[in-house]
This record gives sequence, structure tokens and C-alpha cells, in this order.
Amino acid sequence: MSGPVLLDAQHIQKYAYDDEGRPIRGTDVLLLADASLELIAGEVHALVGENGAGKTTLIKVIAGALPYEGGSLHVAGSLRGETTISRVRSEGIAVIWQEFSLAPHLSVVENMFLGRELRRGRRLDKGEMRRQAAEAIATLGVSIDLDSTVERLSTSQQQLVEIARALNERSRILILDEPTASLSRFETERLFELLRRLRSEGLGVIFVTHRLDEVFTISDRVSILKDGRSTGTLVTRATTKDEIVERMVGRHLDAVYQRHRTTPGEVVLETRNVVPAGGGAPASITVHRGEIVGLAGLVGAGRTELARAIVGADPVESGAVLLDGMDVTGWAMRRRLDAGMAFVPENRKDQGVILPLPILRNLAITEWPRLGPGPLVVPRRERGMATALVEELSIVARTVDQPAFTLSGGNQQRVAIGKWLARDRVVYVLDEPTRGVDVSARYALYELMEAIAARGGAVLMISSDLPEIISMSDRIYVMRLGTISAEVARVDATEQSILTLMLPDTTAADVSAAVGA
Amino acid sequence: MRRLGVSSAVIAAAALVVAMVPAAAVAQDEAPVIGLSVKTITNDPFQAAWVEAATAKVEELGGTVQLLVAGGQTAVAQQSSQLEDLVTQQVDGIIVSPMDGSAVLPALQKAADAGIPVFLVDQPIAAGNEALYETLIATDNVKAGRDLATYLVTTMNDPELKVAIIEGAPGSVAGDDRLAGFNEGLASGNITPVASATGEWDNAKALAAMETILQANPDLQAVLSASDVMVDGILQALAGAGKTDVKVLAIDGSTVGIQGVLDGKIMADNTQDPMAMGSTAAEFAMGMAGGTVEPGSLEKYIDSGTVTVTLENAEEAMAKAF
Amino acid sequence: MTRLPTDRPLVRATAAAVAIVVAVLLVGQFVPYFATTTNLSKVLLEAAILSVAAFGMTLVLLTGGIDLSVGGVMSLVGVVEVSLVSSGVPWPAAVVVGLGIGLLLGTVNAVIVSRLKLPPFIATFGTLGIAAGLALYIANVIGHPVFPPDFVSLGNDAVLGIPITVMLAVAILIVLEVVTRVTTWGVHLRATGDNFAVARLSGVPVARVLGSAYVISGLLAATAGTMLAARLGTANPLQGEPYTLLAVAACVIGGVDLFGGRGHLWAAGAGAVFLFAIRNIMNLQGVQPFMQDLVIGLLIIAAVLVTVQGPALRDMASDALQRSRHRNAA
Amino acid sequence: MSTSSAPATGGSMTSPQPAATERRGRAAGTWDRISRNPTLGLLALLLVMWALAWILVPKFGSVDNIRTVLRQASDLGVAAIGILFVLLIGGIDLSVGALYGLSSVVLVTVMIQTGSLPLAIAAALGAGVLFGLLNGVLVQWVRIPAFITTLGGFYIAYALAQMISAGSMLSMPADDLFVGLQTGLLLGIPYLVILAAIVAAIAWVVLNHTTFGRSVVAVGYNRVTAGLSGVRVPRIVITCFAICSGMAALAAVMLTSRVQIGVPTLGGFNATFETITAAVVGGTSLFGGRGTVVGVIIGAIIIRTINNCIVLLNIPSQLYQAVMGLIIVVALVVDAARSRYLGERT
Repeated sequence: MSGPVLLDAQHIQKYAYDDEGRPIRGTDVLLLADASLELIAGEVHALVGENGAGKTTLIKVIAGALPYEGGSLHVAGSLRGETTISRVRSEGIAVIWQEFSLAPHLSVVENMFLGRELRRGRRLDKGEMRRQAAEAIATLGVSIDLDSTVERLSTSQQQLVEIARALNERSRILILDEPTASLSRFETERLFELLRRLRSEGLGVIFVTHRLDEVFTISDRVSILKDGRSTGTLVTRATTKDEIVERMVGRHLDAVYQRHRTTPGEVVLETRNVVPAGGGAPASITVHRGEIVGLAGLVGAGRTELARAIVGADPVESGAVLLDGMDVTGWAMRRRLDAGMAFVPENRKDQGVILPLPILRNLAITEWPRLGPGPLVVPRRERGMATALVEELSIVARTVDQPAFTLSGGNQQRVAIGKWLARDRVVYVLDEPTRGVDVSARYALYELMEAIAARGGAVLMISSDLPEIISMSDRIYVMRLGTISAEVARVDATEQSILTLMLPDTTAADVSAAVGA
Repeated sequence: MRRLGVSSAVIAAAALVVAMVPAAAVAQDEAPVIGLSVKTITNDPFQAAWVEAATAKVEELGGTVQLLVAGGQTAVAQQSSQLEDLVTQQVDGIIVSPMDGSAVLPALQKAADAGIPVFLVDQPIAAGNEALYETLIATDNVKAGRDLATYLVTTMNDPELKVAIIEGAPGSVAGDDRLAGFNEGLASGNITPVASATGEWDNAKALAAMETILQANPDLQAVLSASDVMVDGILQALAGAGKTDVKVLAIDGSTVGIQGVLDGKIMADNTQDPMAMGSTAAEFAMGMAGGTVEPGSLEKYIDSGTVTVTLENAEEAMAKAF
Repeated sequence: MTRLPTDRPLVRATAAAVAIVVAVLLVGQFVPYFATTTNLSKVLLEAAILSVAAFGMTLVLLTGGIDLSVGGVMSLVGVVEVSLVSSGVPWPAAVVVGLGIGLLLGTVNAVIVSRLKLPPFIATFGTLGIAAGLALYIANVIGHPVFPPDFVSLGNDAVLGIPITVMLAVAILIVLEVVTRVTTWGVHLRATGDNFAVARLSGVPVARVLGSAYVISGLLAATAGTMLAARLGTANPLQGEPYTLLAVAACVIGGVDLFGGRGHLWAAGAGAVFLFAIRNIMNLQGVQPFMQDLVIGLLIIAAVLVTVQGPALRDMASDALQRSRHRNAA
Repeated sequence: MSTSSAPATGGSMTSPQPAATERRGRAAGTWDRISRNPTLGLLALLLVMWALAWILVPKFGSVDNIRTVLRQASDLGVAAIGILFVLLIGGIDLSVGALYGLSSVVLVTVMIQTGSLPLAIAAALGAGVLFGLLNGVLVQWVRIPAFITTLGGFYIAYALAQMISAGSMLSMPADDLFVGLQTGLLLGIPYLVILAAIVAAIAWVVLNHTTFGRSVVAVGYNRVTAGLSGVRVPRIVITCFAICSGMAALAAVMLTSRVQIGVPTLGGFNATFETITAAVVGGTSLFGGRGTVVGVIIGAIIIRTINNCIVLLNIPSQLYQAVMGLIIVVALVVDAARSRYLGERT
């Protein structure tokens, strides 16, 4: 693997920046202290590091979204100074950000050519754009309605549109920021296939991820960032998870989490043939006290819909939700929460925390009604409660007054969960609680769930991470195409069996085989 | 979705309106229909008064009235639009108090083309367009202002007189004319107002303006108000500042003004007898509709006269007050 | 709901046209004099003036902004033009100057909003005050002169039964529709209003696009102001003021999304026609002015209900149904 | 609990920390903190304005004049506090100006009918609150954008005022209490100003020290998260609109007490925009979440100070609007420059 060097970032320095991306006046805070990354044509280069390690910042610098203050950045051999995003795109660099850069009400075609529309003279060349778009989509081996507005596409479809755009722009460098975070195993596989092909066509791919196993599946080399500094670039074949993890966090962690088991109590949450708003097949599940129940399935299998129906975020079309034997189906969400439900949605930044609000408020929001005489909120009690939680969850923050957006992803997630811990809740519904969370934070969250179960709480955890769901759950429900395809006891659960149950083309035979009945 | 949306919106709303409109006011019956067009009858007793008088007279003479109100200071375009609507309905006569003496010209031209006689009340139209109307029944607002100011100057007879002016809304013809009149009258006594601010035909605004003026001029002796509709606010301000000795003079001749004179709160109120304007205009309009009055036979300008009402003549003025 | 890129303008236009014809005929049954050519052409003439202002407003709304200065610009332009004419300047020259002023104020808005990144609602309200105030001041200096007849006739006369102003408005509409459809600028306009950050990241010159909308809005407002001046034959310093909200109302009734990214110029035009048709009907029926306000108010809300909120309403209905069903069940 | 059950985690978390913390931290000196506090910035702006006026504007600097300015700012301030609630949840209310007229005529009509001032005031406030509830329901449940709902609402309220008053001014039956409201002084401070201050104080407590107030801000920043955290979003939104209109009604009562007559056209669109301007000049964001009671009050005082100076300086009335507009733009630019300078995220 010795293609030409497409990109060479050496000792990049980047200070804390303002709206314009300029260093905040008088700041001495380095987001990137000494970050280096070299990308060769025809390689997939993994970039790993804990949240807040500076991965995204580095990518933004490479993408030209941010200027850099120190070090050097050579693209195709020439040093890059001041630049603009559009210029960078013409350099053949395409970035697929975590939150997609598509305009919801524009069509697929318009989005694919946004900012670099094809023209014939002064006029848009709609025919040609359509043709190229269709072609690019086709090469991905999928079918997407080119005229559909993007808001109507699924997450993975939107991602594919972005990749198609990159291909169409003949990009030489493709940067993906945690592309698999919101993809199902199935879709991830398809994505990797694609990346392998692009690699063979001589593209350079930078692949940011939290999932180490993915590093080994897809990457040729892996660069590790820690607190804004490069802690090495390794040839993937020649290294191990442990080595990488060590360079990320500077200490050793067991690859798989071992949880101490507890014996479940009586049923506390039950759904009877619930059909969530928007349809799907009736789903019936039960969760016991002291039990962690996993809900596996591909994205779009209906897991989130079921979860939202359980907590009352959306109405159900039919069926009943029972909490402690009470039928709460007709209850508004607030009433269910008061009755002891807790919900941590999958989209942390948009639904889990309120970014501009202080940690204090984010943690206390569920407790305000109980923090003072009548309608009042006694600041002292609110602060005390929040401070205690920050302690308990070891949330990393200077003060409880700093806005949530100043926290790393993992810490934000702890806040999102923490607001439900001031009081013991009966049922915790967690949707992808560890997505985009770094290793150590992930473990802390596991311990949280255990602690909840240990004191008799019930946890329903949605996760696309099979090792995680298997190691954490007492029982696993697998969803496929909007139905509960199977219930698997932990003892029978293997990545293979669960995966089989998840995949759309599984037959009844496979199921019985997988469940081992 | 939106496509259907627009259409259905159009139809739905159209139906809604049709449903809510009163049984066609302008049925094609024999009784002559006189169209009335006025800026506003809201919060403006003067306009309300002549409209009322005209309506009464028309109905007394067996006609029906089609009243269209533009609805406020800024509705200049709306008034000419409404005049055209009256022409469209082929009314037998139009009595109008133009908000803008020039802006109505195209509309009045259409009326003339349609052979509909037009009678102007209170406000003139731009000079040189006498062909467009039968007669103008009005008082000269400049004169009204001048008379009032002159009365003040002569009675007070103090070369150092401290006078403030509360103007009408900027941009309104009547307001500008009365202001001009005030200044002319004061100039006749070599007096320049110590302050001049707009009350925008609005008591609250007049109040605020007056309060502030009193701050700058604690020794103020008199206030000239462009209209009775701002007098309440002005008096409140004076009372609030304990300056009840300040002389207040206003134009209109509304009950507010005249009663103020009787109560001694107002020194003088220049009345223009809008009711006379309204009924006279109505009489001519009905006459011409009935053929008893020859088109073109009327004086182009009929001055309905202004009276400066003081304690002496307040009693009889009260009878005519509106 | 709508798919902007691929909508079939003809289908939509015809649909709206049909709807309007139906409405006219329907109303004509109940309202005497409404369905007469003179009356309809008068309605169109008034709508034409508003629609030109509304086109500018639409472009701004597409970017997710709003331009409250429209009315002030209309007043000021008229006053400036009439003052120039009264001081001996030939009217075409005066008009050019007027349009220049519109362009200037539009640019001011553009700079404040796109460069200084201030909220358009309050920023354009500021320029509204400035324009309206200057109009009053100038008018107070020059009095109330009138325009020469040939200019006035342009604002009122019709050729082959179609008012000249209407032709002008339609011409402007066609140009804008074509330009927004065939140029990158059209896409960029919607992209900017749809998702500013994304548009920026995609290399759309957002600042310039944003600014362009306000500049054009200013120019169109000036055009509308000139048309209004020509119709009235003079320039009252207040005559433009109602048009800010009327323009917003026209857009809203035309289903333009106040949050940006979605909307159609022709629909705003239709909204304008609709608005003045209703007014005209109410005038013909002698509806009291405050009743007229009431109806306009209800209409604005109703229009949004049908055009924008239709689907949302259906969702709600079903939601409510679900909940009630469960309550009964429980 | 997690720490107790797993000290390992506690330890593990700390290692990357110092760096992390320091990275996100920012040296915040006292001056920095002061200059960074928008409310203090506003206060400074106001004082500078007053100082300048004191020097440049004849007769501005008298206690009595300041008192006048404050009295004139009192009703605007109350209305602005009301609209603050709506702006905080990311809404807007254009109907405020029309509610002035509506409440004014309702007040006087009921007064004439019943002769009872408390009843009349209750009716006026009730009318406002009712109207606000209507706005809120349309916005929250029927999902009509607030801008539209309240634009339509303006016309409707305006029309209702005309209908009730038959389009004419209604003279207020003499009532010592009501007259006293506008003339009365306590320790040299006008009752109206005291009333406004009390309202402000209550609003401040509600916004800063109650579940409701905290929820309002939460909803303003992110209603989805707030909802999923158990905040009753619909209730909050509707209440905010009700408060806004209720406050507008109270402002109308205050203003009516000053003119002592019921005016259907009291307020109007200018009042609406004046109110919004006061809020925005007071540092309120039109995008929700950001805004303070104190700031809004200062905004109102600033506006009235400008009005006051315009009259004191005998500036031609035609130029009022122009000056106002200019000041708004300047104020915005200054604020923008300030936050740019401080590198605040907007």
C-alpha cells in the first residue's frame, strides 16, 4: 500500500474558536495541540479517539470548515492556507458529517448538486444533473427517488445521497464522521462494501469511528487522537484492540463488559399487541423488575417507534401499554413519567439535552415540580440535587452552570440519563444510550444500568451494538420489519443468532434454529 | 397538496364571504342611492357628524345611502378604490371627503365619465379640477386655525405669550392646514410657538406630547390643539402637572370641545358645523338625482362658515355641537 | 407537502386559475356589479400593484426572512418621484431615481441582515421607520403636487381591456418565475431558507443570496410604489404603509412558508388578487370597515389552515381519535 | 450510585479530564463577566443615553422629567414584559397593539354598565387573557404559525373594539380611584410606575424561580427535549400567549387611566411594534430562550427616553418615525458588534 500521498496534516494546532472559526480573543485553549494525519491513495484510514479528543475538529480543519493556527496541511502536495469550503470541495475532498448536510425540502438531485450546480450557459442543466444523479445512486446499488424531498428519506438513504454526491464530484478524499453511528449492522455492511470498492478505485478514505471492531473490519491504518494530540498511527493488521484503546485512554480496559447478574422480580412493564402510530405489527413484550431487556433490530425495524409508544411520546394505533398492571395507554406522556417511567431518546443533541441550558437546568428539568413549595423552585435545592448527580455520574464539568453544549458527547449523554436518576423510576426506556459515546463513558453507562436493575428498576435498552446488547441484557427481543421476530434468553444469544433474527430475509427455519427451540 | 390548498382556500373563503355579506345593500330599486366616502368615522366625531347628518337627510328625502369608510390615516389608496366601487355600482350621487385632494382625482374622473355628480365635503381637491365636482361645501381649515390663533393672540395681548401646538397626524391635509393656520395667526402677533409636536389625532399620544412639552416649558400659557379629539389627553396632562391655568384652544366644535368651553376648561373652540355640511351636500345630491337641481348650477365653493365659540356663544353652539 | 424542484407550474397555475374563475362566477351570482369587466379589471389593477410588492416579499420569505420596510419604501419612492416631477424633471427620469432609492434601501436591509446578521424582522422594521419618516418629511416640504397625465394614464388605462399595470406585473412574474427556476440562484435562495448551515457548508454563497433577496425586494417595492403613485396620480406620504402587511397577507394566503424554503411567486400573486377581490366584494356589499378587518383577519388564518396546515390538521384529528378511543377503552 | 458500585469508573474518568476541562474552560475575569452580562450592558447604555441627554437636551435633566419618562414607560414596559413570555418560547404576538383598544373599550363599557371599577378592570383583563388563550390554542393545537395567528388576531381584536364602541370614543365615568391611578404619587413615584415595578418583580420571580418560568425557557430553547423530559409544552405555550395578552390588557388599563376615556383605536400596529422593539432593544432574542425582565424594562425606558428627547428638541414631527427607525438599527448594530467582540455564539 504505497500510493501517492493525498493529504498530509502535520502538527496541526487549533485554538478554541468563535462563530467565524477564528480563535476567541485571548484564549489559550487548544482544541488541537499537535494533531497529525497522513492519507495515502487507496487506503481506508481510521481515526479514533474519545469524545472531545479533537477528531471532529481535525476533520473540520481538513475540510476547510475551520482555519488552523499551527502546523502544516498539504493537500496533493501543495500547502493549504486560507480557503473556503467550496474551494476544498473542488480540491476533491468530500466530508460526510454526522449530522447530514442536506436541505430537507430540496430534492435529492438539488441536494446532490447544491453549491456546484451544472449549467448550460447561464441556465441550470437539469437534464444532465438528473442523469448524473441517477448514475451515482445506481453505482451505490440502491434505488432512491431522485425527486423526493430529502426529509422523506431514511437516515441511511440520506447518507447514501451524500456519498453519491461525493462520488459524483469525483472526490479523491472521502471523509466519514462516524458514518455507522446511525446505521444498522446490515446497512453498515453495505457501506463497508462500498468503501472497499472506492479504496480499490484509488480513493483515500478517512473513517472516524467509536467502534473498534469496525476499525479492524475496514481500515488499513488507524490514527489515534487523545486530548488534541496524535498518539500514533498504526498499521491495523499489526495492532490489537487493547493497543488502540490504551493509546486512546492511556489505560487498559477489558474488551467486553462483564456484568453481575441479578434475579428479576415481577412484571412491571407490559405491552399488549401495541401498534405504534404509523403502523407496524402488534408488539407484545414484558419487562420485569431488576431486569435489563434488550431490544435489537435494524434501524427502521420499529424499535424507536415502540419505545416512544411505551412512554407516550406518540399515540398508539391499537393495543395497550401496562405499567405495574395499570393500563396507561390513554395517559399523556407527563402522566406516565410521573407514574415512574423514564425515557432517554436516541438523538441526544436534539432530544436528550437542551444544549444552551446549564447542566444544572438540564438535570433538574424533571424534578422542578418537586423542588420547592408550590410552583416555586428553590435554587439551593435544585443546585444541591444537580451537584450530587454530577458527582454520582462523574460528569466532567467545571461548574454545573456551564451550558450543556460545552460538554463532550459522553458527558451530555450522562446528563440526558442523569435527569431521570434524581428519583428512582420504575421503568427506564433507553434508546441507543451509548451511541457516539467513548469507551470509558460507555462503561460508566453500563454500570448505571446495572445499578438501576440492582435496586429493582427495569431497563428496556435499544441498541444496534450486538456485543453490547448481548453482554448487557437478561433477555433480548429482536424486531424485524416492525414486528417482534423473537425473544431470546441471554444464554442462547450470540451475535450470529441475533443478527439472523434481525435480517429481513430470515426464514422461520432460521428463527427456530437461532432461538434453539 | 399546496396546489389543491390554494384553490380550495379561494373557493372556501369566497363562499364564506358570500355567506356573510348582508342582503345586497344596493338593490336596483327606484329609490336613488347616494354613495358616501369618508376616511373614518371611528374616533373622529367630526367625520362621523357630517356622515350622520347626510345619511339622515338622504333617508328623509326617500333615498338610500351606500357608506364606504376607508378606515384610517393611511388608507389613501383604499379610498380611491372605494370611490371606484361606488362608480361601479352606478350610484346616483357621491358625497366624499377626500383624504388626499390629489389621490382621488383619477377616481373622480371615472365618476365624471360615468356621469355621476360628486359633492365634496370638508376637504377640497387639487385646484384646476373644478370640472370633476358639482360643489365643495367646506370650511377653510387654514382660516379656522388662523382665526383661533388670532383670537388667542388678541385676547391675551401678550407679546411674550408662551404657546404650544399639538398637531394632527403628520401627512394629513386637514392637520397640516390647521397647523399652517395656527402659525399664521400667531405670526400676526409676532409670536412663535415654544413647542410644536404631533398628537396624531390620538388622546394617548397627545397626552404624552403635552406632558413632555410641559417639562420643557413649565411657564406655558396656552395650547392650540388641531382637533377636539386630542383635547381630553391635553387636559389630562395639564391636570396631571397641576397647570390648570393654561389656556386650551381647539378646532372642531364637537360636544367635547363645546362642553369644555362651558365648563371653562377650554378657552375657545373653533366650530365648523359638519352637520350643516353633511345635510346640505345630501340635499343637493338628492335634488340632482331627482332632477330638481340642475347639474352645474351650484356654486363651486360653499363656505359653511366657522365660528369661534367662547363662553358668550357656547350655549347656542352646544345645540349644533356633535 | 410540495416538491419545489419538480412541481409542474402549469398544472398548479391552471388549477389556481380554474379555482379563481369558479370563485368569480360563484360570487357574481350573489354580488351585483362584481362580475363586470370594468370591476374585475379594477380588482386586477389593484392586485397587480400589491402582487409586485408581494413577489419581493416572497423571495425574502423563501430565505426565511421578512421585509417589513416594503410599505415605507413604496411611500418614499412615490413622494420622491412626485417631488422631482414637480420640480421639472421628466417623469421617466424621476422613476429611475425612485427605483434607485428602492435599490438603495434594499441594499441597506441586505447589509444589515446578511452581513451584520441581525434579525430581519426588527432590522427591516427599523428601515421601515426611516423610509416612512423621510416620506413624511419630504411631502411636508413639497406639499401635494400631481403627476403629468400621461404618467397617470399608465397607472390607470387598459389596453385591450387589460390594465397596463397588470401587464407589467405579469411580465415581472414571468421573469422572476423563469429566473428562479432555471438559475442556480433560485435553488440557492430556497436552500438558504431551508437550511442555512447546510447551504453554507455546500458552498452556497449564503450572504450574497440572502442579500440579493432584500435588494430585489427593495427594487420591487419601489416598482410597486411607482405603480401606486401612477394609479393615484400623486404621492401621499402614507399611501404605501398598508402594503407591508397586505404583502405578507398575500404571501400567506398564497401558501408561502414563513419559515423559509417553500413557496411560489405565482401563488403570492394569486393571494394578492384574492385579497383585493374580497375587499371589492365587501365594498360592493357596503360591509362596514371593521367587519372588513374581521374578515381579512379570519381569511389569513383560514388560508393558512387550508394551504399549510391541512396535513397537520389531519394528523391531529387522527391523534385525537386515537386518544379518545383509548379513553373509552380504558 | 455508579461511583459507589464502580470506583474504577470514577478513576477512569478523571484521567483525560484536566485537559478536557481546561480546554472547555475560559478565563473569566470580573470585567469580562460584567461586560459579558447583557443586562448590565443595557443599563450602561441607558445611563450613557441619560447622561448625554442631560448635557445636550435642555430641560431633560429634571427629576420631574425623568418621572414623566418613567410614567410614560410604565404601560409600554408592562406590555413588553408580556410579549417577553411569548418571545421566550420562540413565538411572536402581533395582536398586542389591537388589544390596547379592545381592553380599553371593554373597561369603559363595563364601567358605564355596572359602575364598578374592579369589575370593569377584571373584564378588561379577562378579555385580554381570553384572547390570548385563543391565540395560544390556534398556535399550539391547530399549529398555525404564531405570526399568522396573531396577525389575523390583530384585525379581529381591532374589529371587536370598533363593534363594542360603535366606533366612537367612550368617556370614562369619573372614579376617584381610577383618576388617582394616573395622578397619584408614592414617595414621589407615580402609582403607574410602582404598578409596573410590581408587575416586573412578579414576572421576574415567575421566570427565574418557578417551575413554569424554567419550563418556558426550556421550551424556548428546545421544545422536543422539554416535552420528552415531562414539561407540558402545550400548557406552557398557551399560558405564555395568555400572559402576553393579559399584560397587554393591563397596559391598556394603565393607558386608559391616563387619558380617562375608552379609545377603540388605542395602540394599533405601532404599539405592537413598539412593544416588540422594547423587548428586542432589551436584549430579547426573537428565536426563543434568551431574554430578561430587567432588560425588557430598560428597553421600554430607552424608547420612551428617545420619544421624550424628540419632543424636547422640537424635532419636526414628520421625522419621529425616521429617528425611531434609525435608533433601532443603531441599537441592533451596537449589540451585534458587542456580541461579536465578546465572541458570543449567536
